[in-house]
This record gives sequence, structure tokens and C-alpha cells, in this order.
Amino acid sequence: QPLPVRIGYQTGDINVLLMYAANAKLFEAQQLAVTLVPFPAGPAMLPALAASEIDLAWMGEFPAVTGYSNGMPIEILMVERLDATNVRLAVNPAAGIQSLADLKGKRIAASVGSTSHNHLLHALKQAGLRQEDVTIVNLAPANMPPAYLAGQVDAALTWEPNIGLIEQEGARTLATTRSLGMITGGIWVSRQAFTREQPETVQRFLKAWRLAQQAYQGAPREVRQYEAARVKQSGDAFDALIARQTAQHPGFEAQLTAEVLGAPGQELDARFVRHLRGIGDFLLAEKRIQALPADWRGLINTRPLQQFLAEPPR
Amino acid sequence: MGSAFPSVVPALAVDGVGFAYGGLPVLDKLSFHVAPGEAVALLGPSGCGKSTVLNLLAGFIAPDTGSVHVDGVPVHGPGPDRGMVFQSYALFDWMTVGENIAFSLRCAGRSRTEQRAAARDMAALVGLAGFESAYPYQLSGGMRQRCSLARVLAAKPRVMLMDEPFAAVDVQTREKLQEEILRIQAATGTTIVFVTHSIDEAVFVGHRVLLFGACGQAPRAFSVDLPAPRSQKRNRLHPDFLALRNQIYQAMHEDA
Amino acid sequence: MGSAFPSVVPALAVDGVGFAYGGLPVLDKLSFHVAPGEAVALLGPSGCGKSTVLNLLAGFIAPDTGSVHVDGVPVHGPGPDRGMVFQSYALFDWMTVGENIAFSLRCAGRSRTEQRAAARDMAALVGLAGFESAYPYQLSGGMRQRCSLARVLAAKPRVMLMDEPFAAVDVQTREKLQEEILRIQAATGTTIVFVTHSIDEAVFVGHRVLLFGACGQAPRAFSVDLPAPRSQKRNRLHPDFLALRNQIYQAMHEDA
Amino acid sequence: MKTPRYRSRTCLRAGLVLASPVALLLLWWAAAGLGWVRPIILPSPDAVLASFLDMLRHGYSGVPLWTHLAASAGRVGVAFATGAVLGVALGLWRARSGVADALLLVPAEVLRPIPPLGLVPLFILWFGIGELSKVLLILLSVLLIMMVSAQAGAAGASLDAIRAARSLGAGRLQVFRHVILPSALPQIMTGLRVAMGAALSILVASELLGGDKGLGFIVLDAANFFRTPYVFAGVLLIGAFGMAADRLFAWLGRRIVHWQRQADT
Amino acid sequence: MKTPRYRSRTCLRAGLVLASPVALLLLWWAAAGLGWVRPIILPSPDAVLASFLDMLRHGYSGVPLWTHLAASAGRVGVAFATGAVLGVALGLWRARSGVADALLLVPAEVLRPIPPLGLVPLFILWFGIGELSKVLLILLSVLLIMMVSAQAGAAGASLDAIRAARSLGAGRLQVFRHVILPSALPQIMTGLRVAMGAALSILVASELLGGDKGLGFIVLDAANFFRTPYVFAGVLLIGAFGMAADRLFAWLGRRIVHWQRQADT
Ligand SMILES: Nc1ncnc2c1ncn2[C@@H]1O[C@H](COP(=O)(O)OP(=O)(O)OP(=O)(O)O)[C@@H](O)[C@H]1O
Ligand SMILES: Nc1ncnc2c1ncn2[C@@H]1O[C@H](COP(=O)(O)OP(=O)(O)OP(=O)(O)O)[C@@H](O)[C@H]1O
Ligand SMILES: [Mg+2]
Ligand SMILES: [Mg+2]
Repeated sequence: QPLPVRIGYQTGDINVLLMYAANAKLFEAQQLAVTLVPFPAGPAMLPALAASEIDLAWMGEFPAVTGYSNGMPIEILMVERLDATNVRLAVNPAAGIQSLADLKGKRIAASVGSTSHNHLLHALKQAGLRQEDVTIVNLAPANMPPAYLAGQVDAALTWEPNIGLIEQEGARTLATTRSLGMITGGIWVSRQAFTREQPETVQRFLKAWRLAQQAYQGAPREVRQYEAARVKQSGDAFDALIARQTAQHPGFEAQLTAEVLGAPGQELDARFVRHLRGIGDFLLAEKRIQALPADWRGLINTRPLQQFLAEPPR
Repeated sequence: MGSAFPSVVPALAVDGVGFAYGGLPVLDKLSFHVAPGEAVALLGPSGCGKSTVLNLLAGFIAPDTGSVHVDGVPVHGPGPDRGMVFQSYALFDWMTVGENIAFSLRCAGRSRTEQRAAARDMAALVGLAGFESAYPYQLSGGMRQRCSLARVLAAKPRVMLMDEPFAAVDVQTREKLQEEILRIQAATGTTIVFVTHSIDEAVFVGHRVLLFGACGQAPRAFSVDLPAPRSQKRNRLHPDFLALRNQIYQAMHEDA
Repeated sequence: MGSAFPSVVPALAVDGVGFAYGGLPVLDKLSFHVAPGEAVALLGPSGCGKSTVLNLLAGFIAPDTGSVHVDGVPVHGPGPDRGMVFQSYALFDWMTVGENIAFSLRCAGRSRTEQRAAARDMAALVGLAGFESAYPYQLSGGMRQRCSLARVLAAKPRVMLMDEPFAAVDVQTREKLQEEILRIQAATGTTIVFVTHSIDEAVFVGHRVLLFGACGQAPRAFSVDLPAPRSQKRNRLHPDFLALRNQIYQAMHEDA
Repeated sequence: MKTPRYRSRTCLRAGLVLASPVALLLLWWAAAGLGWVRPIILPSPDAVLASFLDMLRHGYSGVPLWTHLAASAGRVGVAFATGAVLGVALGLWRARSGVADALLLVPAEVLRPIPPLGLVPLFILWFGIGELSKVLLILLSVLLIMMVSAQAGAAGASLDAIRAARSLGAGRLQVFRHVILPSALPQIMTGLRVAMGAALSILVASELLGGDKGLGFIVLDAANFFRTPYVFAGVLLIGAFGMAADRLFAWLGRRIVHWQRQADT
Repeated sequence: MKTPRYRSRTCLRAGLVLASPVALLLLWWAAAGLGWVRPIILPSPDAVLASFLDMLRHGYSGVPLWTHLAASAGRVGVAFATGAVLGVALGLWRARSGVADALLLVPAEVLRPIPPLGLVPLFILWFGIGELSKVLLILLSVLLIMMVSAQAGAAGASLDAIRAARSLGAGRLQVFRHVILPSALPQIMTGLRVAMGAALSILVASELLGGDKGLGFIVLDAANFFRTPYVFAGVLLIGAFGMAADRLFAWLGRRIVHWQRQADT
């Protein structure tokens, strides 16, 4: 008998593997009855998680940290995707911006409270600027292309597909996650209670996911077709989009290295977790949380992964 | 105030009533009784408080001082025992003439057939036959007034309060309706208080006429002793009728 | 139709007018002329189309067939030359009595002072002195009617169309107002068409009486030759007055 | 009787009614065709039509367009009908009962201006992310608008009509049904038109609640990917739906409140 | 004259008016205090009060609370006043002129149900991301609601009153001003109340437009950062603002439309 699991995802982001797993019936093969619940953005999933309306959620790392810092009992099971160039800063060539330092006095679109905001502050810091030296225009990603076209902003910092559209309209890429020396990505978040009470479901989910990752390595174009269809892009256009993202999907073994979530017991020193703590500092500095979480370890739970690798289900 | 009717418990009793609209006093220590089955006409200058008296009797408003009793019971709000023909007609615009007339039967839960029959009969009585399915806004002024009258007649209340019920109606129809009212009253013993500006009408329909003067002044009463059953032809030329008419006309002009 | 007035161009001319509400025919080939300065009374059964005739003269509705002329010019819509006292009063609920009365002066752009003076004078004329700042819903029925009359009088129109203008008014006030209307008419030469259900009123105020019968039937005309200036005391007892009254009463009853 | 004149007037009106959308459409065509604006922002009418036809043929995100339409229509329909009935009943009750009015005053009036977005988390908590939440979100705003309209409309009941009804033997409920309700109808019909507009414009917010079907979902999803022609097609579908509903209510209003209808002078 | 009875009735009403919010507050306290619901979703009243006080003392995102309030009040105020005046004028005009009605019909009625979210990109393109866009977004919805209300209200003008005015010498504009407008006032006042609710609930959507100030911004930002007590505080502030405006309009309505006021039987 299939085990039920409700998965939340963001319609506004790229979900190659999830769409593949769902449409190619990978979950069904693992005896999982998956309900996909779409949300426009990560923060919208937090109430649904808090109300136990969904069990697993694919989201950016940013809302996960805000939720956890606000006391939500959620945890990160793994980093689904790491993007080196998905988030980019594009500038209007007419605005006379050649370097980050030239941002001084300019109007820059970013989504306050999201990874783009965080990226922007990093960029400013690198250029020796403070937040007050520029005008941050708070816009949802979908509203940035019209604002750019209407000449309302000199630069925009956001992710695909909207940053790609802005670049198509002639904007020049000035910085990326990688060029700023940062990382970002999409993660699988779960309700702590769900991981605790439904270990079997989690294991089956991991099994299906591993199969999806493997299939992606083997036949990327075939795996991408479902997501390309969902976002209504041709195969070529979608390939180009993925290429612009430079997305990589760390394997399960890689999750437990210092580059991602760290080996058991050494999570706090892992690169991705340091990144999460950086977000915490950012939130505190921006006065969006009262205090940092007492224990960051609660946000990371790699035990299901460890168990999976120790004794993979047949 | 004397009456030709031996009154055990008066059908209507107004005792020492005072009433003011906001700061404007209209009635002061007004007292009069109406016997069961009696018809009393209220005459008097425009704005002297006649409609106000009817509103008090109907229970639409409460006196500031004094008391109003119906059959010896203090009045608390309106009731189906007292029907009112409003000076402004107060028809239900959203109902047809037939529905307006049958409204009381509908409220009493009577059958559709009964409602239709009553509507037809009463419409015919007031000369609105054939207009049962017209809406009030499709009627002339006088037709609206007759519809309002038919609506109250259909309810067969024990007390009828009528505020200038024939003011917008032509001479002939008026005479016919006056006779109808008298016939119905004789047959059912309905108590009637009606307001009119026509001395003829007051004397022809009323057993008693109360002539209101200036504001706050006690009304003067005139008993009408005309042979019953009254009929237009006979009574309009009766010497008593003419004498009383002149007497009231004189009294009015003395007031002024 | 003869008239005591030598008519060069009639003030009002109704020629072969037919009118129907939806499917219901009300007027058929109606024709009559009114001379400048003449007062014509319309008498007739309720619902026979008297108000409809006034509406046609006022230009509120257009005839289906035939024509309506004012001073020889075809009527296209209402105008300030023709004032109407509505059967339903049609007061502006949101204006005080004074504002209602002064409305025509306000529309004509006259000064505040003039407006106030007119309101005061006309209110006094119709017996509403002291009620200038009351709202219509604070008035009795008869007071509303008098306010409506005062509103038209203040406009000083050349033609006054009055739909049962004294129906809700008491005997004395009515007599006084009838005399006032006659006085104003004599002084200003206003042309008057008025509807009434009172034969006395028709004969006392009108130079000519048009008696409407059943629907679609041509009205019968009666000339009133009473000495001018008329006054209640003198004319009410004039033998011609009484004779004409009886004649019309008889004619009415023949119709039925 | 007045048929020929009437018919030509109807034709004239129809022409005028169509004139403005046609003019706007031409302007739009010109703007898009002459390149005044970038198509990415204001897609050409052709592009919008094409996306509409595409949705008609292939559905949106794998779901047929009819299913989207039916999902939204069902939600709005149920929410609107229930909300309107409850709102009118509560509004009339408030108009007649001082106690009911006083008790409902603060909750209703504080709730009314609250943006749907502010209510979404609570609705998820209380009613989940299924149909119930979506329907209730729309229902609530319809109810609150109808309550205001019905209560205000009841003030239009003539005092004499109420008195007449009572002295003709009408009980409280009968006065309600036969006098207060008809008197409130002019405002109730207006309220229905306004509430339908509100219901449709909340559709998007309600379909934020974990939806994967419906016109609101299409608009939202297409906006996220900046598929402007689809956003336009979805928005215009909502607009057309709203306009149809509005015309229906306006027509019904004129028929139901016939005693307010006046000669066309 | 009836002062003592009147005063005691006013007191009774005040008590009843306060009863329901107090009851709801107690229920909320109990729910939060007894742990019926997770505080992360439904924060306790204390927590909400604390965030309110925090905003009062330290502002939100570095901006004093008063600045936020003033920004929102300014936007809503300007948009509401302008939208209401334009909407009433257009609505009355539509009521009197068949041509105006026919021309405005389709654009207005198609626009009304369109969710603000669907308009945001176009507004950015046409009006930028400054105050203008924010104000226009609110203004549009106020205007459309007021147009419906005023037009429907004008149908309440009695034909005889219009005729009386014309035969007393009133020109088209004077009939408009002195008869049509007063007759439409009952519905206009209701329209104002509904439109104010709509204006406030669109505040959030409008402050999506590159805002960093305003109550809508607070609610949005706090929701993004999952700071539920602040969301509640912001939402309740909007609600309180709306309730105050609504009571003002209701009171004004009773005063202005005094001829509809009836004896309390
Ligand atoms: N609702 C009201 N508010 C304030 N004053 C009122 C109200 N109704 C009546 N009045 C005043 O009370 C007085 C008496 O009014 P009422 O209607 O009883 O007179 P009436 O005798 O019926 O006159 P009419 O013969 O003209 O109908 C009038 O002076 C009037 O101005
Ligand atoms: N708006 C309308 N719609 C349909 N029919 C109407 C309308 N107004 C009047 N009628 C009909 O036209 C006929 C004449 O009406 P009108 O008002 O002219 O009568 P009237 O002579 O003034 O009667 P009354 O003396 O009762 O005022 C009546 O039979 C009436 O039913
Ligand atoms: Mg009266
Ligand atoms: Mg008439």
C-alpha cells in the first residue's frame, strides 16, 4: 500500500528533477502516493508547513532560515541544487555602471528578505558601499522586467527566469553568485515531526530521488523535458536557461562532505551551513529576527541520508 | 364627551394625551372615547395633529403623556385589529394591486385561492376591477388611494383608522365608497375614526364629529343624529344634515 | 369649444392628442384650447387621464398622436414657463421648505437674499410661516401640498398646471388659497389648468370647466360666467354658481 | 407601439457599447504593431489570442482550459451564492435588531479592510489548503460587502410601509420578507455587482493557497514566468467572466427592482 | 426630552459593541495560552501587542511606525478622495447619458473584476514604481466601485422630482446637482464604505510596487520573514484604520441622508 506524502514546491522556480520524478512515475514505483502542492514562492510554504498541510517542501535556503529562526520545527534533509550563476546582477548599459563601485547612487531592484537581497548586500560590501549608498527598490522577481524596461531601475538582482529576460533586453551581467564568492541553492525541507514519525516514507522518497539524479546524469535532455513543458520553453531555450544557472545537483555522498552539509557531527563547519548562518547574521542585522537560533544543528538533519547510504533499500 | 352609543368599555380611549415631535408640541391633554361600532370624524386645520392622533391609535407612536386604550387594553404597538388607510397610501410598490389587497390574508396564512378571491372582490368594490395585476406606479393617484382602502377592507379589522381616505377620489366614486363604508360598518360593527377635510363627508359618514382647532386646544364635538341607514340621496337633503353642516362651518370660521 | 376669452394665439392648444401607457390607451383624439389668462378646471372620474393631460402640457410626456402647443410653439419637454403642482407633491426631501420654495430662484441664479425673501413671502402666503427650515418629512400631508404650491408660485410661471392642489388642505385654508390664486391670476394674467374633484372649486376658480367622462370620450365644456373679482362670500351664494354646480353634478351622474 | 424607434435605439447603443473596446483594441494593436512598447511587456493582441487558443487546445500546465474555468467558476459560484445569502440575511438582521448590529459591528468592520493576503496563513491553519480555504476566502469578502449593502439598503424602507405591514398583521419575519427585503433590493443588487467584482479579484489570492487549477492559478503561474501573453489571456478571461456576471446582475436588477424603473425621458 | 432613556440605550449599545471583540480577544487568549494552536501560526495577543509596542518604539525596518502610517494614509487618502469624486461624477454621468453609459460599459466592467496583481506589471510600465503607481492602483478600484454605486443610486431619483426640477427652470447640470446627486446619496454612502474596505485591502498589493514604507509593506515584509506577530499587528492596524473610516462614513451617511432616517420604532 502506497505511503502518502504531500510535497510543496515553488512554481516560480526551476524544478527539473521533481517534475521528472513525478511525471515519470518514480514515486509510484517506490510505493509513494505523492501530492504535489504548488506555491508561488518559498515564504508562502511556511504557514502550510506550520499547519502540517504539507510534509516536504522544496524551497530556497532563505525562507528555511527565516522559518527556523522564528522557531518553526523544520529541518533541511539535503541540498537539492547548488547554483553558481542562477542569481545574477544585471545592469543597464546606459546607466554607466562598469564595476560594483559604480553602483553608488543607483537604483537597484531586489526582493527584500530574499537571497537576492543578501546577494546585493554582499556585492555592496565588496565594493565598499553601504546599503544607504544605493536605492534598493523592493520588487518581486516577476515585476523586475517591466521595471527595468520602463527605466525605473538601473540594475536588477534576481534569478532565472526573470534575470534572463532582463539580460535579453540588453542588460549586462555584472556579478553572479560565483563571482561574489557565495553559494545558493534549493533545498529539501521537512517537518521535523514528519521525519521522525514517517522514516519509511522518507527512505522511499530518497530512493526515488537518487534514481532521478542518476537518470539526469544519463539523459539530461530527456529528464528536462517535463520541466521545459511546464514552463513552456523549447528544449533548446530550456537547455540555455539551465546553462545560465550552472546548476549542479550534489549526490547523496557529496551532501555529507564539508562542501555541502558536512559529515555527521561536523555540520556547523560545512560550507553550506556556514552560508545558512550567514543568512542568520543578515536577518539579525536587518532586524527581521530578534536573535539567532540557539542551535543551528537543529536545522540540519542528515540522519535519513546516512541511514540510506548505510543500508540502501532494495 | 357625549355619544349616542351606550359605552361600557370604549373601543378606543384617548386620555390626557400629550405628544411632541422633537421640540414641537402637537397634542396637549387630548381626551376622547369612541364606542364600539361608532364612526368618528376628525375635522380641523391642516397640521393640527389629526394624522398624529391616528398614529397614536394605531400604535405607531407612543404618547409622551397620558394613555391610549383599545377595548380597555393599553396600546403597545400596531396590531391587525386596527387597520390604517394612510394619507400617503403606503402601498407596497413591489406588489401588484392584487397582492397589496391580499397582503393581510397572506400574512394570516390563508390559501392562494382565498387571497385571489379577496383581491378580486375588494378591487371590484373600490372600482379597481381589472387592475389586479397592475403595479401601484401604474395607477393614477385616486386609484392608489382606493387600493390602499381595499387593502384595509380586505383585512376586516375591528377598528378602521382612515386618513383622508377619499381625498383623491372623484365625487361619484367618493359617494359610492362612503355608502359602502357605512354598509360594511352596519353589517360588521366596525369602529371607525376617519380624518377628512370635507364637512359633508364628516357629517354624512360620522356619528360624531370632532372639530380640532389650533394646536393643543381641546376639540369640539358635534353629534350627528341622522336616520340610519344613511344614503346619499336621502341624507344630503335632510334638513338636520344641512343645519349641522352650517353649524360646523360657522364654528370653523369662528376659530379662525 | 367656446371661451369667454378672445383667443388670438391660444396659450395652450391640445389638438387631436392620443396617448397610451404601454398597451393601455388613456386619451383619444383629445382637443381643447386655453386662452391666455384663462383658468380651466378639469373634472372627471379617477383614472380618466387628467394627470396625463397635465403631463402632456408640461412636456413631461409626448403625445402618441396629435400635438400640444404652448403659445403656438410645439412643446418639446418641460420649461420654466409652465409650473406644475404635482398630485404627489414631488418635493425635494433633501431641501428645507425654504429651499424647496426658492428652488426656481436658485436655478435662475438669483441672490441668496432674494431667495430667502421669496421663501419667506410664499411660505407666509400658503400658511407655512415659521416652517421655512423644516424638512418635508417633518410636515403634515396638507403642509407638504402647500409647500409644493408655494414652490410653483415663487417661480411665477406664465402657465400653472395644478393637479388637485388643495386636496389635502382644510376648508378654510382651501378657501383662502383659492382666493389667492384668483388674485394672483388677475394681477399677472397667468394661465391656469387645474384638476379637482370638487365641483365647487371647479366652478369657483375656473373660467371654464372641462368634464371628462369615460376613457377616450371627449370632455364636455361648461362656461362659468361669474362676476369678477370673485370672492368666496359673494360667489358661493350667487344663483348662477349654484345652478352651474347642479348642472355639472347632474351631468356627472348622467355619465355613470 | 414604439418598436421601430426602440429597435434603432437598441442598435445605436450596441454600436456605442462595442465602440470603446474596439477602439482600445485598435490602439493596442497599433501600440504593439508599431513597436511603441516592447512585446514582452505589452504583448500584441495576436499573441494573446494565440496563447488563448493554445490554452484552448492544449490546456495549461497539463490541465484542459475547461477544467481551469470550471474550477474557478465552481469556487466563485459556491462562495458567491453562499456569501451573498448569508451577507444579506445578516445585513437585514443588523438593520432590524440593534443587538445584532452592535455585536457584529466590530468584527465585521475590522475584518472588511483586511487584505486577503493577511488572512491566508490563518485560513491555511484553520481550513487547510484544499477547496474549503479557497472558497471561504472569497465567501468572506462577498459576505462582508453584502452585509453592508443589505443593511444600508434596509434603511431605505419607508416607515409607513413597515407600519402598514405590521397593522395588516405581518409578524417580524413577514415584515422582513415582504417590506424590508424588497426595499433593500436596489442596494442589494448594486452590492451583488460590486461583490462579484471583488470575488473575482480575490480569486488569484485564493488560488495562491496551494492551487494547481483555476484562472487565478494560470495568471499567477504565468506571471511568475513572465509569460505575459498568458497573463493577459487569463486576466481577460477573468474580466470577461466578470463582465458577463455584471451584465446579468444589472439586467436582473432592472427586472427585479422594476418599480424603480422609469420612463426614458 | 427622552434624554435619560436615550443615554441608557447608548450605554447599552456601547457595551454590546465592545462585547464581541472582547469575547474574541478572550477566546484568542485562551487558544494561545492553553496551547490549542501553535503560536507560530496564531501568536498570542501578548506577542502581537509586544510587536506593536516594539514598532511603536523602534519602528519597522528602521522607519518609525508613524512614517509607515503616514505613507499608507497619504496614499489611501489621495487615491480614495480622487477616485471617489471621479467615480461618482462618471457614475452619475452614465446614469443620465446613454452615450456615456454605452461607451464606458465594457472598459469599466471588464476592468473591475481584474485582480490588482494582474495590473501591477502594466502599471509599472506606464506609471513607474513611485507613488503614482501605488496611488493609481488604489484609485482605480475605488473609482470603479463608486461608479457602479453612483450610477445605480441615480436610478433611485424619483421621476417626478426630476420633472419638478426641470419645470422649475433647472438646467441639466442643476438637475444633476440638486436632484440626481441627492437621490443617489444613499447608495453613494454605502459605496464609500465598501470602496474604503477595498482600498485598504489593495494597499498591500500596491505597496508590492517597490515600496519600503507603509502598513502594506509591513504586512508583506513580515509575512515574507514569517514574523507572524508583526503580520497580525499590521493587519489589525489596517483593520482598525478601516473600522474608523467606516464608522465615520456611516455616521456621515446618517447625517447627510437625514431624510431617510426614521423614528426608532
Ligand atoms: N415626522 C415628523 N417630524 C416632525 N414634525 C412632524 C412630523 N410629522 C408631523 N409633524 C408636525 O406635527 C404637526 C401635526 O402633523 P399631522 O400630520 O398630525 O397634521 P394633520 O392634522 O394630519 O395635518 P393634515 O391635515 O395637513 O394632514 C405638524 O405641524 C407637523 O409639522
Ligand atoms: N406610469 C403609468 N404606467 C401605466 N399606466 C399608467 C401610468 N400612469 C397612469 N396610468 C394609467 O393611466 C390612466 C390615467 O391616469 P391619470 O393619472 O392620468 O388619471 P387621473 O385622471 O389623474 O386620475 P386621478 O383622479 O385618480 O388622479 C389610469 O388608468 C392609470 O392606470
Ligand atoms: Mg394628516
Ligand atoms: Mg391624477
